[in-house]
Amino acid sequence: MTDVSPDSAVLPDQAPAPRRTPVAVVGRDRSVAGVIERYGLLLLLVGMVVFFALLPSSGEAFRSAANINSVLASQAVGLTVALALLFPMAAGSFDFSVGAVTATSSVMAAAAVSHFGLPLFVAILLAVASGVVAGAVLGLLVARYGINPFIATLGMATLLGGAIFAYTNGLQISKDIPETLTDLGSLSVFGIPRIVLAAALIAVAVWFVMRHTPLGRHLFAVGSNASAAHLVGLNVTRIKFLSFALSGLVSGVAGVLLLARQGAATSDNGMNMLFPALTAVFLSTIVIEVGRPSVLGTVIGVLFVAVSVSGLTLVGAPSWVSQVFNGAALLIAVGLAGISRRGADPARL
Amino acid sequence: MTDVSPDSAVLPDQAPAPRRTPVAVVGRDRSVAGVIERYGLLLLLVGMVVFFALLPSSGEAFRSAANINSVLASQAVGLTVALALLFPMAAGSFDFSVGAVTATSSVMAAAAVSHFGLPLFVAILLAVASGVVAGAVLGLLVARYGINPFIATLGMATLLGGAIFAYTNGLQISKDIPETLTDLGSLSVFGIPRIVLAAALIAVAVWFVMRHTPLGRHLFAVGSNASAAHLVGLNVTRIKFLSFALSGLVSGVAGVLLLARQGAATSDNGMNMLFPALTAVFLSTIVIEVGRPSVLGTVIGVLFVAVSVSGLTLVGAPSWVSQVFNGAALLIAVGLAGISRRGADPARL
Amino acid sequence: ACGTTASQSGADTSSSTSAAVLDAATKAVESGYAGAYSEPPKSGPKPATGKNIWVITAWQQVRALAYQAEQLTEAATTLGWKAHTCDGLNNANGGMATCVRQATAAGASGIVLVSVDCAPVRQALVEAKKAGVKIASFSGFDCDDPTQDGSSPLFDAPAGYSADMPNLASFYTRLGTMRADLAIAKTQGKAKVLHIAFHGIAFGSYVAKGFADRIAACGGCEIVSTVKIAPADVPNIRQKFETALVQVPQANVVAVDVDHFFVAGIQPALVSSPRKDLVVIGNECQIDNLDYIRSGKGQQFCLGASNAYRAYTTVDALNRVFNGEKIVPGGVGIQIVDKDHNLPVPGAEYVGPVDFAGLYGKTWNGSSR
Amino acid sequence: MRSGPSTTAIRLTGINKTFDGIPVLRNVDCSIAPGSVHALLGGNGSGKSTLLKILAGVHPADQGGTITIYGRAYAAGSYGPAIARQSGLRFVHQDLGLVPDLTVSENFALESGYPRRAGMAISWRGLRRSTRQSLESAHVDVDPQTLVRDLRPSDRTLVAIARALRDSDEGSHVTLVLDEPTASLPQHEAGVLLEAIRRCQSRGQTIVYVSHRLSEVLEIADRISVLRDGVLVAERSTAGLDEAQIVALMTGQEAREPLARGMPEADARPVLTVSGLVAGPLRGVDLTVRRHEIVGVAGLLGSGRSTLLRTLFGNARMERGGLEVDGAPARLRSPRDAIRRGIALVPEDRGKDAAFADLPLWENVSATAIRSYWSGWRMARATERRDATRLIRTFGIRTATPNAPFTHLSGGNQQKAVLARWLRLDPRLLLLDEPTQGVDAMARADIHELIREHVARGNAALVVSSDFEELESLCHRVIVLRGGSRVAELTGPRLTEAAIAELTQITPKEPTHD
Ligand SMILES: Nc1ncnc2c1ncn2[C@@H]1O[C@H](COP(=O)(O)OP(=O)(O)OP(=O)(O)O)[C@@H](O)[C@H]1O
Ligand SMILES: Nc1ncnc2c1ncn2[C@@H]1O[C@H](COP(=O)(O)OP(=O)(O)OP(=O)(O)O)[C@@H](O)[C@H]1O
Ligand SMILES: [Mg+2]
Ligand SMILES: [Mg+2]
Repeated sequence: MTDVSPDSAVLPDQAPAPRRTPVAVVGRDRSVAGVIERYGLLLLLVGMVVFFALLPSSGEAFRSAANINSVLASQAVGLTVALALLFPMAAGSFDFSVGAVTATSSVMAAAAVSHFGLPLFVAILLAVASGVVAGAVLGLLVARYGINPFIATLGMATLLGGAIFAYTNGLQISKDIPETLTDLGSLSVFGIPRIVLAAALIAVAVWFVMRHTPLGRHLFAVGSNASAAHLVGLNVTRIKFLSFALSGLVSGVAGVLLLARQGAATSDNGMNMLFPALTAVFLSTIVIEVGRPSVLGTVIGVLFVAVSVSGLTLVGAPSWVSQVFNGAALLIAVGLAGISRRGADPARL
Repeated sequence: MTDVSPDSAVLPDQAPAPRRTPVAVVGRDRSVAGVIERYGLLLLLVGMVVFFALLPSSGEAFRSAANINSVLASQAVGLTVALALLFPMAAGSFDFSVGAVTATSSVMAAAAVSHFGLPLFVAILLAVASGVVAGAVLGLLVARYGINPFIATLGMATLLGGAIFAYTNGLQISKDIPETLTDLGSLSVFGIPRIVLAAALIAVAVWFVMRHTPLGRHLFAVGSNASAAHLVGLNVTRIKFLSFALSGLVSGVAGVLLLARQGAATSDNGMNMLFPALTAVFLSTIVIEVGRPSVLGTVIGVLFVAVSVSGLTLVGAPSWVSQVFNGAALLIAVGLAGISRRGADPARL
Repeated sequence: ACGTTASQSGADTSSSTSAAVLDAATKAVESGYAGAYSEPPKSGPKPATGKNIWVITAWQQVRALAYQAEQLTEAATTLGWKAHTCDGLNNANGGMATCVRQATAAGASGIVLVSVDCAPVRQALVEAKKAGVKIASFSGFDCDDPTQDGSSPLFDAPAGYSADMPNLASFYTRLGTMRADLAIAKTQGKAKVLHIAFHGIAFGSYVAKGFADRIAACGGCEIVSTVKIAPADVPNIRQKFETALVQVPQANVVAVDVDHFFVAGIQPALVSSPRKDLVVIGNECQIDNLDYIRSGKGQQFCLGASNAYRAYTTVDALNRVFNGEKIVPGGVGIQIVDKDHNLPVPGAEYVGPVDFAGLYGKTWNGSSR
Repeated sequence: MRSGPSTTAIRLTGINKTFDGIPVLRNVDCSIAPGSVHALLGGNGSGKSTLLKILAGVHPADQGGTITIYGRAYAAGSYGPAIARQSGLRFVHQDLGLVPDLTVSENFALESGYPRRAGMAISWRGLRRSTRQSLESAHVDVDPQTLVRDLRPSDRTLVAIARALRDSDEGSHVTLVLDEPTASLPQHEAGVLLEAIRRCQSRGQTIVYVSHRLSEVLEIADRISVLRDGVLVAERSTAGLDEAQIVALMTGQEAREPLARGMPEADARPVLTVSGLVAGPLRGVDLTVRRHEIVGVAGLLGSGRSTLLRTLFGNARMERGGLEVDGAPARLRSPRDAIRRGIALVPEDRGKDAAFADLPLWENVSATAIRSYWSGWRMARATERRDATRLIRTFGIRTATPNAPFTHLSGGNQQKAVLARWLRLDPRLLLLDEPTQGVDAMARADIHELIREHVARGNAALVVSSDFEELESLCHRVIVLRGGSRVAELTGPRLTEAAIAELTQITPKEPTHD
């Protein structure tokens, strides 16, 4: 018996939870509930922006171009990491290594220029290549050997974290990082931070691949039913492999952006980039094209969290408030979607 | 009247009905590859134990009863948290809140005795109840309102982390923790740490529920195919709800154990308990009952990581070595399972 | 308990700083540049023999902690002891308590806690004490500290670095006070401070208190905004800092209570910020931060309190405990480091002006003779 | 409460159901006499399965309806699976309701409850024993310890049926509700099932039965109810009815005459030549399929028919044998290779091998042609959607919108979508495994017509069907597999349903009891 999905069995490891049950008509439901479900998060985001922009204690600073730019720029790397997650998620696997790959790529680039004196573009190529290699190894393990993606990617993340630490000895690499690169992290064009433009460019590219190329469609087909995808002639192994390789590629680019933004590579293992990225991608599944991860949704998800951090800092809320707020906001955002969906169809499970 | 064409050599009524062989039965594959797949992690664990026990630089200390007890006892809380994860995982949902719920329960118990002077058993009841409440709320959100469990549980974890911080103001609660409780964390019976016995008891209870009660089987049914479970009349909403409530219950108990073990409640949000627990549960899916999470597998998964940490510490390896080792061990463990599976069935992709 | 608070102290009625305050601050800074160190004790018991100690750090991933563990190991080795380092793994799965218990199980004679406070490992310490393990602290607060909820103390050798900083609380408070003096002196008593505090960590509360109290005493100064960073906020630190900086254009001082915050995002934020006129004061002179100061961008000051010296003092205290003697403070001071003062050579850690290794060696060898 | 004979076993009054605002059932009133075999008929998507799911308590009906079972009335809101079970209702749903990752015996227990030891632990031994008994008495040769996901689709159906027929808690108030149980069952097994139904009836049990095999319905049903677009349009006795009349009731139009099958050109070139094929249970099969030809494959359950098709599609390993496609030797290592050579496969297990359940219908229809919409720099999405919409119309797929997720379609409409996906490729060789399972009689005729047209353009088709009537009416030639090899070939006038049945059947071990 040829079975494409090895032992997907009971665990949610193969298919991320949101895509198991189709929640609603993709992209076309025009009922009130449907609109709330599809645009709820966007409305909350807009509401939050308006609130902080009008609130006397935060308004002025919040509205300032400097703050807007800071909010956007601070999310550029995070968004890119989240975009890297989209490929494996679409193809039905978790990838817990994106943060670690990003960190590795940034160390790679910094070491190449700083320790080995390589020209910047070579360093960038090496860094991106390191991401691709990490992704390809994972792709091989998951796609070819059918290894549980959770363990494989977590193992890879742990390994890379250890390798970074072994190499940097816990120190950061900040010497001789070329200004050409750090300018990308600091300067603006037409008043927009360059790094925001870079992230936007990547987002558009990912959006294009996911939505307007056969590969993108193949990813979703594999994510939906690998066995059926195999039987319509798709090379499931190759597509899963590519999903990880592409994830590695984008993570590698994210690493270069991270270096540009920080001006130094730290010995951080990148795991703290994982949860925000996962959150954004999962939030994206309740926006616009309900039930599948999307680029636009991810952007909204990333901004949603960023705006709340900025606004609450300005209001001067203590740290726990922003945590409680974020937790509650997540629950409310998805809760709204859930309840409006239920309202539409009480029969649904 | 029925014309049989010349190539019918066999008479219709003589052909034996083909005997159908089941392709794979959980827990029944006795081929070499099957054994490697099912026991690979256990073998690796045993190999590691033997290695550290024989290595001159760690052997003596590693073999000592005190060290064995310390390794076991150190994993008691972690195991309980992992066990809490099993219920939602079996029912097909992630639960990223177990660590936070455990931390909350421990703060609750400590505050109850220390700040409110309540008797210990009341404090324990309150702590466990707080876990059940958190689990029930999540159950309601996920099961009834169909909210993505990833976001719901992450939101809950963030919220609880904020709440803990708000209550403790970042400080610890260590006064007046009764000795009856801390003895549970420190003392031994018949040379076995009490807390290990407590965790073992919980493990047996969870194992019993998962394996020998209808509820446990229903969890797997829902996790395997919720719509089929719905069709046979299972109350999927109720079962999913219970999976989270039970998870909250066990997390609540884990919180009490944590307090007993630490002798104080910290303001930690518990997120650092999440990944070890997730790893153990995922590792459990490649052991014994391949493809589904199991209690025994979780125990093996927890020990696998604990032994490597203890052994490497005794050897005096730097921190990054143990990370690289852990990452590599994870990949090897699952890789072995994956490759042996492939070997067993060349037809598989 | 608000993160951003305008100063409400009694001093804000007078809008200028009194000459006395400014003078005191300037003096403090001068002595800070010189380094307020004294010397190690001249006499002590001979090294206890056959001891093996476990150094337990909160997280070896943090370079400073790994360095402190190395220094402790070196000091212990000087005494002829065996030293073993255990990584608390940021307390993942109770890793810190696991270390304490593993040390007890391995028959350690003593343990040294590095950035491990008492409360999270309290029960493990109780067990260790029962087993006769001596407990020393390099930078962990004992259980009787209010931040640990003020239960009974458990340490045999709590950290005490000098006569005027007899315990950790006073040490960290002093770091805050010095930072405030620096801010006052560098702005001629007109400091408008953006204060980045570490919230929810024991030492952070002392550093912040020392700083805020001193600024409050300076009439012409003001903390215009305090950003309290809790551990969970560290990943967002850059954004929080940038947002706060936008909000307080009048600020002329940035005071950061933990050097790691620079690495975590404040340094690149400062480097790319148009605000080049800020006085930027960090804390404990970690090696990456020395590079920042050297580069002339972003962070300009840090406050060195020789880690290596502290390590020797800690080990000396442990030796005295092993010998049943009273602990004697070590003479560690705090020194201001900037681009032109006290900066070690690139790649080297800050070790301070005192030859503590030689002096302690004499003390230990002298008594053994 | 169960005293006094009721004149109706089940009565549904005023049942309405809407999904996402679209009405699916409209004011359905229906009553079923105790001890009768009652067939529920209707075209694909007319609401049959939905009605049965309401009866099972799986879907709640809209407010206002009433369900009365042996005299006890329940308002639609208060009815649920537990009540259905207590009332003696047992179901075989269209998608069976088997949980793939549990064993057969556990799937039994999910419905009948787990036997307990001392009121606590599950008695696994007891469960295995009772399951084995149920399986044996239903003549199902399956190990209770097997995971359901490892069973072939037909065995799964048999297991689901055996579960419903289990003879624990026997009694006359038991009602069996079967939704297209025979859709993918070979004649013999279908016969065994019909036999079992009669036995149940003779015990006084009531049977509600959905099928698109009208001959079968006429054979066993006492009464029929016909749904059309969610409205109950007829309820009457089967006495004096014939198939054409039923079709007329279902469609509201006169039934069309079935088309006569055309004969292939005598000298047609072979599209597919197989010699000595060894794979899985197949032990050396020779087979030639020529242009313009529709070849049927008949055999028993497990005779290897699906394995044959899957091997020819590159989806099962060919251990030995030669394969020529269009006269040239071919090595098919994957479905991709096969598709490149112009081969298409409609698999028998729709849920596992064909459905992209959560993706919209139009993407499901496009799944085989995604690459062809690559316009050099982007996907021609508008064209793609237009084409998909056209196919949805051509194949008469009933759906509210092409964006509806695949799972929301009725079973028959899903099958049509899968057919559409493959026929659009205009394949040289169509491999069809149970192509019209669950498809209503009218649509089946249309699909047959499409296949004939397709073949008439110079292509070929190889059809596996357990419905021998379908083989007879559709195929030019039928080969019979048994014991891993080809044992017979039927052509021309010898190709009749009865002949196929006779050739495939092995010593039909008649049920001995009763
Ligand atoms: N969960 C659902 N959500 C939305 N629409 C649904 C859902 N289930 C069924 N439908 C719609 O309800 C209608 C009736 O479906 P049903 O399955 O009852 O048909 P059926 O008569 O059983 O057809 P078939 O003979 O093909 O099995 C169809 O149009 C289908 O698309
Ligand atoms: N590689 C293999 N080796 C041995 N047995 C196999 C192999 N592949 C399939 N089988 C078995 O051969 C039998 C025939 O399977 P197949 O699905 O081809 O039969 P079928 O005639 O289509 O039956 P059905 O009526 O269920 O559709 C099954 O019992 C299957 O488990
Ligand atoms: Mg149906
Ligand atoms: Mg078949």
